[in-house]
Formats: sequence, C-alpha cells, structure tokens
Amino acid sequence: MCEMMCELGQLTRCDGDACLMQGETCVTTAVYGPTEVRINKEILDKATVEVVYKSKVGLPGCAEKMFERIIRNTCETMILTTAHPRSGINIIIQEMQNSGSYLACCINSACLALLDAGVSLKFLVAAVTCLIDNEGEIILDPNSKQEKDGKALLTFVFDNKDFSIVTVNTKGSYSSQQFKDCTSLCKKSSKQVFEFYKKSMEKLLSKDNFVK
Amino acid sequence: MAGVNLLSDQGYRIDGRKPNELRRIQCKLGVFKQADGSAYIEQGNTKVLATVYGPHEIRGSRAKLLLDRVLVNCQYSMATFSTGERKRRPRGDRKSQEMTMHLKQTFDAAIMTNLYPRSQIDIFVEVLQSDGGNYCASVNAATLALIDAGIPMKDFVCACSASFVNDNPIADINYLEESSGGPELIVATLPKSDQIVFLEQNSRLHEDNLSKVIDLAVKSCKDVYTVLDQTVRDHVSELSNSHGWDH
Amino acid sequence: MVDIRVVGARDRQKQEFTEEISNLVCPGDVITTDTGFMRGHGTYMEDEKLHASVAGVVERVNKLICVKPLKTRYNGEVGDVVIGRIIEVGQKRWKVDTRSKLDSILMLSSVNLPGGELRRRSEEDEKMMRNYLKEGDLISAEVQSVFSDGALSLHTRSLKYGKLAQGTIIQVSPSLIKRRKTHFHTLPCGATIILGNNGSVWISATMNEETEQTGGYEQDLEPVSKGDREVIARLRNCVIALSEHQMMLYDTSVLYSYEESLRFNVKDILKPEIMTEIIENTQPRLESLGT
Amino acid sequence: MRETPLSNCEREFIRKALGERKRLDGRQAYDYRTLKIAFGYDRGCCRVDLGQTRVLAQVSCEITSPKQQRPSDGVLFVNVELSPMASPVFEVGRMSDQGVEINRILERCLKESRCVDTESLCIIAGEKVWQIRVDVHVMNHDGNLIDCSSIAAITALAHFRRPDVTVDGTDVIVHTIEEKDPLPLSVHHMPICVSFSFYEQGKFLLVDPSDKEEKVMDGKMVIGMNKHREICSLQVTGQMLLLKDQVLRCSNIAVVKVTEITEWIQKALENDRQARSNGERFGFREAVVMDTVTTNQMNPEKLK
Repeated sequence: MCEMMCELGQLTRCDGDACLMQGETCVTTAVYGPTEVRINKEILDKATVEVVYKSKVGLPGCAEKMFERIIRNTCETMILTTAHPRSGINIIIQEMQNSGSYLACCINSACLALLDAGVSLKFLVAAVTCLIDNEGEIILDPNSKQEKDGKALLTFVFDNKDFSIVTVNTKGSYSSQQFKDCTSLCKKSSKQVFEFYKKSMEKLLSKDNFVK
Repeated sequence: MAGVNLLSDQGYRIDGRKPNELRRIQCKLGVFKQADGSAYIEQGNTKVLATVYGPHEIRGSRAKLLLDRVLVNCQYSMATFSTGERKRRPRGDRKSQEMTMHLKQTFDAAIMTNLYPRSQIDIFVEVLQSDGGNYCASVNAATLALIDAGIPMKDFVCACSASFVNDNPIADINYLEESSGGPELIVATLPKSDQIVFLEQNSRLHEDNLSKVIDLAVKSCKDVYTVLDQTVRDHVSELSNSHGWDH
Repeated sequence: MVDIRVVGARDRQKQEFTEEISNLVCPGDVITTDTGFMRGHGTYMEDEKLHASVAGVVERVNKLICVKPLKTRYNGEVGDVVIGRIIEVGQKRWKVDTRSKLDSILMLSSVNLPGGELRRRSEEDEKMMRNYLKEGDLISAEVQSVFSDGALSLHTRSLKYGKLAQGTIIQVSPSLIKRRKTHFHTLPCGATIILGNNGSVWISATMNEETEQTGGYEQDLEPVSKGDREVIARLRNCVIALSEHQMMLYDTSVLYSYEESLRFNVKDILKPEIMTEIIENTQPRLESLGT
Repeated sequence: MRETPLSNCEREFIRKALGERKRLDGRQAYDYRTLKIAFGYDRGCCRVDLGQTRVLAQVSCEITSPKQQRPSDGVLFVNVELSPMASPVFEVGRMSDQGVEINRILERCLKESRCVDTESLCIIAGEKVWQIRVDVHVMNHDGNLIDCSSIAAITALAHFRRPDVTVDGTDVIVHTIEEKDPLPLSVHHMPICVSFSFYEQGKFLLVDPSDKEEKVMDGKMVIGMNKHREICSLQVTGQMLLLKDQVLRCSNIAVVKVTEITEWIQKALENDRQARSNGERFGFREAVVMDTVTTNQMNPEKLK
C-alpha cells in the first residue's frame, strides 16, 4: 500500500473536511450537516445524504454522476441516518489529483471528513483498490499508469464492525478465484486504513500531542 | 488591428472626429405610451431603446423584496440584428448578464431607492444597433427613461467611454476603435458632482496614463449631460406648455 | 377602408413657442441654497443645498418646496377617488391594483355590504367575500388612509362607490386629472364619467336613481342601447384626444371637447388631424372661461 | 441555502473598528493576508491560499477548430466554479451573479489583456488550434475570491506545459511527454487583480477584504495590473460614489501589491521547477505542514 497522509479542518465554512493523499492521488472532501434540506428532498424518517463530486476539468457528465452515486450509497450505509430525520447531510468531493486508486481515495476522504464533522455513524468504512495485471499478479493501490495496462481493477469497501463488504466496484474481467484472493488481500489492508483513521483522530483529539 | 491608423498625423480619428469629440447624440423621451417612462437614444450608430416600469408591487419571487428600499430590476438585451454577425441569444449569455448587473449597480446608486420601500422598478434596455459604447448608450437611455417616468434620482447618470491612442486620450470610441485592442475605459458619473458611479477598464493601459483618460471620460460625461439636460428641458417645456397648468 | 399614413407625418409639428419655463428643474439641479425652506416631494438635501430629484416645475407653498414631475406613477392622497381592479381575495381584505406604487388594500370592514346594511362583519361575510368582489372586478373607491410604506387603504362606504358594471375604462397619466370637489359627473349627453385620481377614467351610461343606490353589488347586465353606446364611445375618444394633447381632464374640458367632436363620426375622432382640430377648438373655449 | 446575514452588532463593531483604523485580524489597511501557493503533481495545477480563502486552478488543453473571426488564434477559456464546498450559499449548476462577476473579471483580465500569446497556439490556420481551458474551483470562501482566483489562474497558466505537436500535411501528431518535452505557454505578462473595499462612502479603504469585511462594505474596486504597471482591467462594483483621486490612489497601491505578489509567484514557480528538475518530490503533499495535530501520515507495511 502507498503512503497515506491527511489534513483535517483546513476549510472554514463547512462542518468538517479532510484532504487525503494516497500516493500521488489527492482528494479534498467537505461535509455539511446535519443541516437544513430542501423540502422536495426531505425524507420524514431519516436524513437525506447528498454527494456532489467536482472534477478538476470541464463540466460534470455521466461518469461523474455515477461516481457520485457510488459514493452516496456507500456513505448512506455508513451514516446513522435515522438519528437526523428531515435533515440533510451534504458531502462535496473535489478532485485534486487523480493518479490511480481514485475511488478508494474519495471514499476514504469522505469517511475522514464525516469523522471530522462529527456526524453520527454506524461504523467506519475503508476502501482499498487492487489491480490484476496481465500476468495475473495482484497489485495493491495501483497508480494510473499501472491501471491503464491492467486486466481488471477492483475496489472494495469494508466496514470496521465485522469487516463485511459495503461496496464493490470492478472493471475488467477476472475469475472468481481471483476475486476471492483480491477480497482477502484488500480486507487485510483495509485494517491499516482503519488504523490510519484511528491515529489521525487520536492525534487530532489529544492534548499532549499538541505540538507548536 | 495592424495597419489601421486610429489617429492621423493631423489629429483626426478614423471617422473624422477630433480626439475629444463625441459622436452625435440624438434622443427622445416618451417614445412608448404604456410604459411609465421610455427613451430612445442614438450615439453615432449605436441605437438604444429603454423603458421603465414602476415603482410597482414586486412581481415574481417575493423573496427579492427589500424592506427599506426599492428593488431595481434591469434587463439588458441586444437585438439579434444589432451586430454584424447575427446574435443567437439576445440575452442571458454571460456578457449580457454582466451588463445587466452593471446597469443595476449603476442605477441602484443614483435612484433615491429609500423612497419606495417594498416595491420594484424595472428598467429594460434593448440595443437595436451596436457600434461601440453599448453600456454608455444604455445608461444614457435609461437615465432619460427614468426621468420620463418621474422617478427621483440624485442626478442624471451619464456614461462615456474613452481610449488611449498614440499618447492621446480619445473620447466616445466606436466599434472599430474598441476592437483595435487598445484600452477601453468606461465611466458613468453624476455629472454635477463628478462622482463616479461606475468605472470599468479593459485591455492594457499604463498606470501613468490612467489619470488623463479618466479626466477625458469624465469631461465627456459632462458633455453628454449637456445634451441630455437640454433634451429633458425641451421635453418638459413642450409638454407643460400645452398642459394648461398654471405656473 | 384602410386608413394609412406615414409615421413621420404623425409627429406633431413642434410648437414654435417652446420657450423654456423659468422654474423648470432637472434631477440634480440646485433649487435653493437657502436653508429656511422645507423639503417636499421631488427634492433632496445635500451639502445644505436643496436639489431637485425629478424633472419638472418647482412649486412653492409658503416654506415648502416641491417639484412636480410631468408624469409619474399615481401617488395616493387621502380622499382621492380611484378606480381599481381586484387582483387578490385575501383574509378579510381584497388587494386592488390602482396603478399605484404598491397594491392597495380594501378591508372587508371598509365596504358596504349588499343592501347597504351596517353591521359587524361575521364569519359568513368572510366566506362570502368572493361573492361580493372577485378577482378581475373593477371598483370605484376612495382612499381612506396611506400606510407608512406608501400603500393605500381604500373604502367604498358610500353608495356612489362600489363595483362597476358596464362601461369603458381609459388609462391616462394621473397628473392630467384635475383635482375637483367631485370626480363623479353625470353629463348632459346621457353618460356618467368617473375621473379617478389615479388616472383611470370610467365612462358608463347614466343609470336611473334606484339601481345606483345598491352599491353596485347587483350588476345590471341589461344590454345598453346603441345610442348610449355611441355616446360612451364618443366620450372615450374625446378623453383620449385630450390626454394625447396633454390637456387637463375635468367635467368642462370633457364636455366641451365632446361638443366639438359632434361634427365628426365617432371613429374618425382618433385620426390625428381631427384630434388636433377638436382640441384646437376646445382650448379657446376653456380659456375664455377664464380659468 | 440563503446567506446568514451578519448580526447588527458585528456589523457595527467592524465599522467602528475600521473608523479607528483597526481590522479584525490585526492587519493594516493595505496588508494582504498570507499567500501560499502549492503546485499539484500535474502540470498547470495549483492551489492558492489567501488567508483562509482557498482556490484550486487547473489548466488543460485540447485541439479545436478556431473561431471564424480569428482563424489563426488559439482560444483561451476561463471557467470559475463556485463549489458548495466553499460556502453553503453556492449551489451546484446554476451560475450565480457573483459567479458571473468573477468569471467575467478573470476573462477580461486574462483574455482581453492578451497575457497569453494565442497566436502561438495555432496548429493549422483556420482548422486546428489549441484551446487552453482554465478551471478555477473555489474551495473555501473567506472573502476576496477575485484576487485569489486571479493569482491561481495566472500561476497555473505559467506552470502549464502543453504537449508538442508536429504537423504532417493535414495530419497532426500529438507527442506524449515521453516522446518530446512539453512546451510552456508564452505568457507575456502576469495580470493580477487587487481588490479594494470601501466604507463610509469611500472614506476608508481596505486591501484584500475578508468575508466579514466584504459583508459590511459599501462597494468594491478591482484593479487588474501587471508588474509593468499596466492596468489590464478595472472595475467598480457596489452602490457607492467615488472621486477620481480615490481611483488613482488605489492604482498606486495596486502597483506595490502587484510587484510583491508577482515576485512571490515567481519564487513559487522557481521552487517547483527546481524540485522537479532535481528529482525531489513534488505535488500537494510537499505543502503539508506535518507538525500539527490536524495532519497525520502513515507508511503502511508491505502486505502479501
């Protein structure tokens, strides 16, 4: 897995935000909520989760909409939506740099931003991407060049309660055995992501660590 | 545009004007019956029509209602046949939107907005023919229309453009001079106090020359004012003579 | 037959005598630097100087200085007679468009109920509001008071006010309506004219006494005779002619122009040259009255 | 969502403090907030922080057909996105008046001053030219979006490299980075916007107003200028009346500010250039200050 680095609380207008760098890939996420929601989007018994994805270049198209949908569904599973009926939780994701394993980075940064915003969650999620290359080798956290040459790209999202799968997104062809291998490898490495979350929050919330 | 000499050695511009000379201004008040106020202006080949409705009850979204002053609503549009190349969208593109905002801002500052709380004044401006200085002609036309509608203002608002060619500031530039790549300074003033209501400049102008160009533009606004003022006086005199009012 | 004329020819020949009026001001002009005056409509104070904010003629009443613009939206005053259109039926009130700066209000408590009864307004009445006056109805009313934001409150608590039934409405500039003691005139030619201060003029056939006293809630929808219609149409065209030539509207001016127009067909009155002729004949008669 | 208005006492407080020549954040009237420029991994990508205001700019290019009136000129396109990330007031999709205003000022400042040589972007006259697109994303709104956006846009343009092309008859071959070194745009000069906010009918003026100061101001003047002291765009917004002297005073201040900012941009560009050529690490991560509680870093162990 590549190096992970995060910056929290950089933005002032939102309720929580995170800038996550995984390798060269970099994503900033801001969270508003629970907040007011437009009447036509209001749900009586739970919160409305909305995700806006902003790509760096050009206007949003179909691909961006689908991306928003995947992230929205993942986040909705994680958020304790019943705790905030008739309110909205808005997640805005800004692309900073896409150098591979992009979806995973977006989901992880959304999770960190939700943590920073203090939104009630059922559990945390960690996304890990792996690539099956032409030789059948599995590469964790591929970069964009590797992604181009690969055979299949799989992104798994696990929860930290019982490590069940929350979301899977795949591209390309692979055998069911390869899928199982990838799942177990990603599950293993997702623990490290959870560890990273924990460390980040510990550092943020601790007093003694206060440097400066 | 290379090859075009904007200012001849004798000191004349392409259309034969002197550097500080304005184009011919012709204007008329009260060109429409159903509007509360209307005016038509020609500045050289730029022709603009303006109408004013109001003050009246807020129409449309009541969210725009202002409790302490009147809402000034502007709409700037250019006729599809106003330019050399047929315009596809008469309004709503970014440039028109910007122009609408600028007009609103200009008249917000000049109209005595506090007199009519909770109501709305509409200013519609239509450019019929465009030959440079669209903003200026629009402002001048709208001023006349507002006066025709009897809406209280601090003063006239007069606008004029200016440029800088061969170390000489030139006033009231036409389309050719505008598109030659030289600087373009647009200013709207309250001519009696020389206060600037709106100022905009495009393309490059050296900071040292700014003062000269502003001076000429402000002075030209005063010239525009003389013309507009006379038109208003003639219009009012003519009407009130036949009014049978006792004064 | 189609009547065609060139646009340019219609332009009135500029009167040669457009000599400038001495006390004419334009926005921003300094009226006086004397601080002893009071600031009226159409003026503002800056740097201890009184400036005009509209183009028009300066009027001085003792210490008060006003500038009256030639043309402006109707500015209501208590006691004015107005003609308006119901645009909204609300809680215990109607909203009336009087071509004023803001919509005017007619309270349920300020109307005479059908039959001229004077009693407390019950809930029933509230529910029946749309039966009395509904959206689109024309009414004549008097300005009862002016709210702080300039909106007018109307009342129709006199039998002469109320719903208008059959007739014709003309919109002219409010400044052309001369303020008189009464704005309701039953003209000898067999028509009634209401000169609303807000610039709305209503012309209808003269009713007999009894129906007029109902406050107009029962609309008389009997067909109007052809003779009456012609009188109404002629009056309408005369009012338009007068307003076109910026003549003040009041009973005498309307009547005189009506008399002058009798020589022409009703539909011909609106032809510019005939219009001018009628007005030119009317003007000396009015002047000879020594107004 | 509607903007939460500033409370009356806050408004009063700020106005009163300004009367005593004091600003909320302790700056002097003509001071800028701290300016930080970070470059992304890609060429033509930079993030600019002006105090708490943060803007991301990315320059991209594609081959299009030129405009009819100018067949041998490339196209420069500026797009400003007011992301809801920056402030809950901004909505997705619809362009607000503020968005149009910023977009037009940048367009006028960059396009009409011809800071980028568009003639050099022509590949085949009348058929194929480069379109250079500048996307400016506002990420955090704490006032003075215009200055911050203009710095980001011009820095990104200066940082950008476009692929080299070879014309073979009517065919155009676009070379990848590996084949041929990409080319920088020819940026003639760097126009930078400096905003002034006015208070009490022009009696007080502030440089680089923060969000709260913007909410209290009467009006604003934006001067776009380059270091050669050429004014590239100038605009007054808001309902206020100015005198000529005030305009000239602002343009004098702008000269100083533009010189400072241009130097700062050049320095940042130079640092990035050195890092890239020396094979050091570059990208956004280099801008992260590690010794604060809000940041964390982890090098996961190798699995398998």
